Amino acid sequence: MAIPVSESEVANQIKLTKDDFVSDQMVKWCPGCGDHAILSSFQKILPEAGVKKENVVVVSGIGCSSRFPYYVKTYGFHGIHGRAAALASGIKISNPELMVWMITGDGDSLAIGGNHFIHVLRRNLDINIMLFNNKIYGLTKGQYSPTTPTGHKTKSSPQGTIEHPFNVGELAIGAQGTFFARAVDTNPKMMSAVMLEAAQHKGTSLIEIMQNCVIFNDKIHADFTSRETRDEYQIHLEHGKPMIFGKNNNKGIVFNGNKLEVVTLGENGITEKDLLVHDKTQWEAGMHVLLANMKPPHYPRAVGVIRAIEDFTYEEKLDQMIESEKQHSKIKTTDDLLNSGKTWDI
Amino acid sequence: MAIPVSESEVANQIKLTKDDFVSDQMVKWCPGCGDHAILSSFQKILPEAGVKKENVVVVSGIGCSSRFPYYVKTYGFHGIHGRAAALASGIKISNPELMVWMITGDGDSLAIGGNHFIHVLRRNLDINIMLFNNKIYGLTKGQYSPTTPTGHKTKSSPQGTIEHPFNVGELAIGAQGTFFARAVDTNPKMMSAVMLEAAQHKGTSLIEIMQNCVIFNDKIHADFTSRETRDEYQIHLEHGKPMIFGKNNNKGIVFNGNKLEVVTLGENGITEKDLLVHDKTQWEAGMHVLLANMKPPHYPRAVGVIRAIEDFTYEEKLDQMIESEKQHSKIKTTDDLLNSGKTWDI
Amino acid sequence: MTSKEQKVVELEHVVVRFAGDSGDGMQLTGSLFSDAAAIAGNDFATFPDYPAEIRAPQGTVSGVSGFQIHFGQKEIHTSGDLADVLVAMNPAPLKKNLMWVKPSGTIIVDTDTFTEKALSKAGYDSNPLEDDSLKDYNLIKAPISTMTKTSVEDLGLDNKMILKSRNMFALGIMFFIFNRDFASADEFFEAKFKSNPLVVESNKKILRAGYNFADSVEALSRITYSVEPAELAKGKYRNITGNVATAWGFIAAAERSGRPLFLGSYPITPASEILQELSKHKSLGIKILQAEDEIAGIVSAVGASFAGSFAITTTSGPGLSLKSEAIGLAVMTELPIVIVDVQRAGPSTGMPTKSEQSDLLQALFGRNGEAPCIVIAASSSANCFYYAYEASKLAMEHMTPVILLTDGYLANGSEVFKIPQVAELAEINPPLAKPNDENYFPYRRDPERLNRFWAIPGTEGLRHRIGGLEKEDVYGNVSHDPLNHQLMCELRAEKVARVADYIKPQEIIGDESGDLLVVSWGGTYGVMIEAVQEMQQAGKKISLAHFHHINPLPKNTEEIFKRFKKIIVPELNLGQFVLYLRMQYQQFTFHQYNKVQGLPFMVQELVDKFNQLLPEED
Amino acid sequence: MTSKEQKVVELEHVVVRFAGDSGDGMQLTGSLFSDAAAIAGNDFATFPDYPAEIRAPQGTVSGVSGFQIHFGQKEIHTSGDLADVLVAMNPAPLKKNLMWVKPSGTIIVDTDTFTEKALSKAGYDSNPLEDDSLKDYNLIKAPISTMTKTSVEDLGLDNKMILKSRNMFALGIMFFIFNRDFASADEFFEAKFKSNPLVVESNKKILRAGYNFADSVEALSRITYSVEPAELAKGKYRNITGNVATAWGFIAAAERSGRPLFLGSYPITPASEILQELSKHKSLGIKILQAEDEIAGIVSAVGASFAGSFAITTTSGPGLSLKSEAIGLAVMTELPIVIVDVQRAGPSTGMPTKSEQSDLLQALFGRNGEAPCIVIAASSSANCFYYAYEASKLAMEHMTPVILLTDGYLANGSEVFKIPQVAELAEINPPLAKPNDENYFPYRRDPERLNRFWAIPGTEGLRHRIGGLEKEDVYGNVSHDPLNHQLMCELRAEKVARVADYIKPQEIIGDESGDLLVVSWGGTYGVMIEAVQEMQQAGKKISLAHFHHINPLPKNTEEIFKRFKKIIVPELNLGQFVLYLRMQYQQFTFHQYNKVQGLPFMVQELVDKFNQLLPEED
Ligand SMILES: Cc1ncc(C[n+]2csc(CCOP(=O)(O)OP(=O)(O)O)c2C)c(N)n1
Ligand SMILES: Cc1ncc(C[n+]2csc(CCOP(=O)(O)OP(=O)(O)O)c2C)c(N)n1
Ligand code: SF4
Ligand code: SF4
Ligand SMILES: [Mg+2]
Ligand SMILES: [Mg+2]
Repeated sequence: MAIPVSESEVANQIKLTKDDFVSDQMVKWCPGCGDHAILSSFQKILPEAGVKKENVVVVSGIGCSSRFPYYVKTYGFHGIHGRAAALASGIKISNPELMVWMITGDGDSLAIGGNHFIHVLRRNLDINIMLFNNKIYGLTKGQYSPTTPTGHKTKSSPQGTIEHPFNVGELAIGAQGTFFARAVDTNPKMMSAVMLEAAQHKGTSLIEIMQNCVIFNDKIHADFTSRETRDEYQIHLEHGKPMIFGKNNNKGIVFNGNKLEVVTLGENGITEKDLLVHDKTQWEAGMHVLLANMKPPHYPRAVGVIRAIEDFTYEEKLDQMIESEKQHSKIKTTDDLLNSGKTWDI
Repeated sequence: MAIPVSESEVANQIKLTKDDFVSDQMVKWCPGCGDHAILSSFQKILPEAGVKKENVVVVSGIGCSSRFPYYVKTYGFHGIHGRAAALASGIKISNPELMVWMITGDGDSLAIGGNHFIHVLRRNLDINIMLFNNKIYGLTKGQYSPTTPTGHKTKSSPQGTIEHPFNVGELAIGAQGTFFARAVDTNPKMMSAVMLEAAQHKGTSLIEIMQNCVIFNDKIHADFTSRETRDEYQIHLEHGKPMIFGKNNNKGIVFNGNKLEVVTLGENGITEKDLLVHDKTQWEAGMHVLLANMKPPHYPRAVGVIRAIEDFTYEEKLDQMIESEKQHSKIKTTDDLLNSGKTWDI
Repeated sequence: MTSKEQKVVELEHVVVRFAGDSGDGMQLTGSLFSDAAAIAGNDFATFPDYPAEIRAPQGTVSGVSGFQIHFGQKEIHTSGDLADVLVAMNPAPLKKNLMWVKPSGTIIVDTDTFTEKALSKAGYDSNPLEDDSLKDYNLIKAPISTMTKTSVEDLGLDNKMILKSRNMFALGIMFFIFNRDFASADEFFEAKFKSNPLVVESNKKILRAGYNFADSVEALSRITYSVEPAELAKGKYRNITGNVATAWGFIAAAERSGRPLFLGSYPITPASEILQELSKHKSLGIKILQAEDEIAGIVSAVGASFAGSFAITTTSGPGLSLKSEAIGLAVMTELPIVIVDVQRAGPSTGMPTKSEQSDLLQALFGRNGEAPCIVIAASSSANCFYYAYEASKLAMEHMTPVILLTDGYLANGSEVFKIPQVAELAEINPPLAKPNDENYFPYRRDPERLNRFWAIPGTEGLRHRIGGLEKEDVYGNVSHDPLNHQLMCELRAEKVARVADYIKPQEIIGDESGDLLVVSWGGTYGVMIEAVQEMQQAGKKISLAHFHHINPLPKNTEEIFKRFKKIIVPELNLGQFVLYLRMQYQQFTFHQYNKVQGLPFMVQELVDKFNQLLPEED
Repeated sequence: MTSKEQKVVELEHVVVRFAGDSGDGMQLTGSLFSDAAAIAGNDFATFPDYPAEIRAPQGTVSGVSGFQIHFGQKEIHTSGDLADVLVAMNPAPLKKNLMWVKPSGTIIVDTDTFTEKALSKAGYDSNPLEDDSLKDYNLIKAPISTMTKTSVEDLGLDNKMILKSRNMFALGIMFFIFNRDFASADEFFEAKFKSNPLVVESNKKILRAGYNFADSVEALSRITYSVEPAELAKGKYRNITGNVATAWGFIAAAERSGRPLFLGSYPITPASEILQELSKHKSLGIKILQAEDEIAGIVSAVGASFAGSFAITTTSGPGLSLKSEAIGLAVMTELPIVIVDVQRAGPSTGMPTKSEQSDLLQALFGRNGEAPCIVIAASSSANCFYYAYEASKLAMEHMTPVILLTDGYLANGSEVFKIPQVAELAEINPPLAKPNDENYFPYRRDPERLNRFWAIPGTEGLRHRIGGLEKEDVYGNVSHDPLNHQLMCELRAEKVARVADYIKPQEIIGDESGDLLVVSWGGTYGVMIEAVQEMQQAGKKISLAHFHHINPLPKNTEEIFKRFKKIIVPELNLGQFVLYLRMQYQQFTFHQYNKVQGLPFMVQELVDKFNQLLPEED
């Protein structure tokens, strides 16, 4: 989302602070819920997003995560379950000047909202989506979601689920997504960085935020986010940099012609040069899918911006088409239209 | 779909012919519509599918394509628009003995039905899906669909569409699809082969059939199906075989470490050994996505079975769970249930 | 134009039906005939009768495509009941349409097509041209195919192409019978085949050949008919279908309100043309999202409305079902949107190409919770323009969703439309909140209309948040307070009820009191008025109250009902408006007359039914 | 059990409310108190009052969690209006619940929690224990936290853990006041903390400490209360919530009908527990698809029904909206499914945790086309079992969708339930088609009920095709024939209307005639009967007709209405059943009384309202 603002406006923006984006509503998430940290990171980056405060719109569906708009002092719309993407699309198309953020959950966007989710990505509207993936339906108190791991026991799967979960990144890229990033609710710095990059991206930006639901799915991401695991099981992908990770920064990712592999620098003669260098701009999606799908125990999980490619957006094409029609069509007003074609007088 | 039938039943089956699957309803597609050939291929393979005729169910949504069930003499259900996958899921879960075929269109399954489509693939129910992709809404007389190429003019896009189309295979694989094949309505032999393989696959089999709508989108697939183009722009992928194509069988596909490339055998020292060998069973989806996405003018389009991997199905896990609960739970009847837990007498 | 002396009979109004295979070009023939009627100054209405299938097998009854036109020197309200003249290009159209021809009406057939094979495909056991089955009709046997070929032999065109113009030969016959001028058809040929003068010539020749043929046939040449110009108000006119009129009404409303038009829609028969029509006019700044489904269609409209567009969504019955939940969201967020339901025959997929009035109760009540909506209905193809405009005005000025009901008949039918000037349409003043207004609160209301104010993202000083949870009065924060909930439910209901103060009183056609009041709504207006006027002319004390405003009902409704001895409510459903009236006005006895056949009422059946309720004559 | 001589007062029925922070374990406390009531042979009903948020900030009014129990020696129909005793664990619960305490009722508070910080968080300006604001109540100030700690000092547990058992201290106080036995609570501790004997001991000790404390407090120890066993029929009993009862009703119906149970559902408050309950009982062969959305939920059920399962789908208002289109498909394909709508406060997302009766009109009319459905409503938590069963029977025997309405009160509330024997429930005989039946046609009907027959895929000789397009009578092929469409619309309507021949006549509670008839439906039964019986005892000529069958209405409805001078229809909505009655029975005047506050009616407000309609006493 790159919305040009005049210099004086930019100057104005600089004066904005987090407080300008804190609403007067009491935050009602459970104590310890990951949502709090996400909200705080978001409120912090807004002053830096290069946009007037009245030009920000925050939209959501229904879920714990979807209460988010109430807490951000911008224009906000708390929609109905699953329909945030459609709501956001209508807003963005109506007024492309607005910077639209869509807040959603794994239930809201991958269960009931799955169709709108894949279509907004395909249309590449310039909307920034933050999908809080806690792998559970929080608001309805703990049923499994489309991202819940197979076999997991929840309120609605007392004997464990029997479904294959979606990989959010893979689904999004399969739906023609141009931007996919992953962040963790416990790392505010990286969240902020990723949010800002999403804001800058022209087209639909999807951030999967691995969010902890302390009440109904506590520690579901612990295999790569806990103090014990995070160093060994998180890799921060940075564009143009080799894929290195590990407590001692001595592990790396290579591609063996068929699949990805974790290697140790120094072992078997492996050096940094053998490692994959991250290219978030590659059009062909294959590598991004492989990277997005990595997970413990065989791989680290990738965080950061995994994919960011340039492509036209729906609203810009539409506006261009309208402009060109305005120039070329003889019909400039409703009266022209009413009187166009075959008419006769009496 | 491998449904075991006893030997005497198999013997019975052998006696079935296409005519056993032709219903008494007049076929009402436009003359020249690709649907006719698909119907005929389907009616021909059913006697070979290894299943009793009363165990076949054909389900659809709404669209020209979705009228299909009326013409096949089996149990059939012509549903509502977009919901074929949900209908099929209910049928298959209820009775896994049934061989369920779902017939759908690019509108039915990728527009309104997109959510059910990605979820049935994710759940890997043993359903065989034939998606007739004519890149248009036929029944409603010619509006663009989610597979219509960008810029294409249709009734609802008089100035050309401004959307990025889905790649069916990529979307399906992104949604955890275990089987993806492509066939062309003008090649009955290959259609039949692919249908039979889909029938055998355990899990959701998706066949994208490139179907011509003579009325509203004629020749939309001509870039790789016409007499002039088909040899140079179709590659039939066969498991375990090198990827060779072309009128003179002298072209091939290689992977250059980054993306696929078309090469000519004999040029630059390229021999058959350099070519990719098709492995439909590879778990990691990257290569299958690349193959499914190939298209003219830079590549040929792949037809045949592109992906076919083994994984558990929803209905088999559910039945196992029920069996195990039946064995372990003390609650065997409703009376047991009513009297379970805390009760008292008066 | 007439080539020799002959009798010209003046007719008040005539119904003509053209019928052929899907490929026979009947829609074009009909429309050229309409153009000629327009030039002749007639009033008219038309209705196309497409087959349910895109291209059903040629030569079969299910593949027949028809076009009916009703034109006259009197005011025309419907496309007509039974046809005075049927043109049947093959056996199947004859088979299918015979029941729609008036007793002793004229039937023109292409005898060349009555081959044994064609007859059997059409389901005939014996040739109707040869057995006695058509003896009561004025049957004109014309070897149309042969003569078409002969007429352009000299041009050296290929046979297949020539035969495609058979319809122009038939049109020529009709031009002769009704004394029509070639000019408008010639103009069409010249424009359409600009690049191919030979085809222009061939069409002109064939048209004239038909004309001359008719002149030479005894049964035709002795009498022709004239239908004089209708007494229409001075002005500029055009022909318009209901769907186009609907689309244009919204365009006008957007212009008048100063709000950009947004459409979120998913195609569905018979509503798709509204989407298609609007998508042609991007030069007027219209923004469209052809959505992935009906839900995205309406929800994107709600989003667009929040963002300050005048937003609409268009659909038919099954789509309205899917939009139910989101209509509730618009009710709760009190945002203006218009939902168009072009009704078709249900339930479920039903008979999608047939028309019906059976979505009324769904429009009124099909939402969870207490979710009142304004519901209005258009009553003619042309007035779809005005009711689309009215729906837009009510939605924006009262800040609430409006459901506009039309139907397949109105949508596909066409009528003569007097072109209005946009500046003369009623003003539309959306209640926009002012930048930095310190008194702005999301749910503060106008004391009269009870609408809240529209604060559009991007406006300085009005940042606020809304949504589907219950709102605190004035402030709009989420509230679970019991008394607040009751208050808000009542306010939303009252806001809609007060719309009654802003709409025209119910009109009554005929005397203000009498023996029988016909109460109807929506697309049946034309046939109601024809039936009622016929009976009024016969001296019956019958009047018509045809409703456009359904929720709320006009304030004088009860007053009107009181003044009649009996009330009958005819509807193309099993009785929905009548149920609604019963709940509103328990004091009256409402008779009902219902038809659910995917067919319109016929004037005669209404007259018969109404007569049963009138006092016996003595 | 009492430790010294004291006065024991006998009470007919008592309402107790436990209230604390979300984390205070009030639901558990309440349920242990219920168990004790059960053991004591009382009838009772309970209602949990969860906060709208999962864990709203501790100490705030919006985070308060409550549990109310109404128990007695008379028949208990509701969880009670105002509480005789309130237990408030902190200031916020006191603040929130004071309005629900009877004038001069007893309030027990943990004084240790009334710190300045806690008071201000709860929104108190001054300490209510110290100012005079509670002077009209019987206020018991108990330092519960301190005493809880003291009571188990010797066990060496950590403080935080001990404080989690404060609720058991409070329970002990209540056990003393109502002379309850420790046995059921002890049993619970032993089962629950099997692996941790120390915790068992600590809980037991704390419970007894509370008991002993009460015994030592002057204000309490002089009088305790006894609520004698209710006169319940002999039998085995259990406590059951409405959602569990609903789930079990379907399980019973599946067993009795011989059709396997299939549920396709998407979670939604307050319906999710039905899904959760059914998913526990796979040992009974239940198949479940937790679907991706409500549409997939119902459509998979339609598919399962086609495949021969007894298929259901469960939801709340917004979900019912989404299911509208697919209900139409079930109507057209004439397949049995049951749709459960556990109503909550709308419109839109509304107040999801609050209850209401505002989906009735949607259930009746919320579908495109003429799409009649059977609609029935349960009226108590326990009878959800029987109405789920009845819905199943009607769906399967009449081959048509049935909508079952319950609501948040019934769903979450619990009641004493007399356990039936499945073999004694009415038979369910689904009309299965026989293999190779040559007379089978998909739309051939039973001449009495008009149901078609259920031919299940896999059955030899019955291959057939159905769908959402209009069906040809008998043969079931797609048909666009006008008269066939009318016939089929009428047959579908008639089939539903004839259900009236198969349901029980409407019951009337009280005299068969009188001054005032109260007409109610659904979840308000308990409070209606309490109000009406109270007035009957006061000699008023008032009776109650509480409806469970809504479409069709019982055949004797009109007959009953005739016999009363006035009729009033109280509902928790703006008046939906009353509109429906007006359309059905225009001859009667229906008064209405409506409340939409997300709260139940109170007995007293009903009595007051009803009295207004009764003749003045002289
Ligand atoms: C139409 C509709 N269906 C179902 C619901 C119930 N519902 C509300 S939120 C939710 C799931 C929330 O899950 P998620 O999106 O992952 O959000 P979380 O609470 O986990 O942040 C469900 C099923 C609803 N409100 N509306
Ligand atoms: C709820 C609903 N929305 C819309 C429609 C209208 N409709 C019927 S088929 C169709 C699209 C068909 O396209 P596709 O699935 O590609 O099938 P095709 O006709 O091309 O074979 C649409 C929009 C409908 N019948 N029901
Ligand atoms: S339930 Fe889970 S997701 Fe919801 S607010 Fe609580 S911790 Fe967060
Ligand atoms: S409209 Fe197109 S897809 Fe439909 S039947 Fe005709 S040719 Fe086939
Ligand atoms: Mg979640
Ligand atoms: Mg298509």
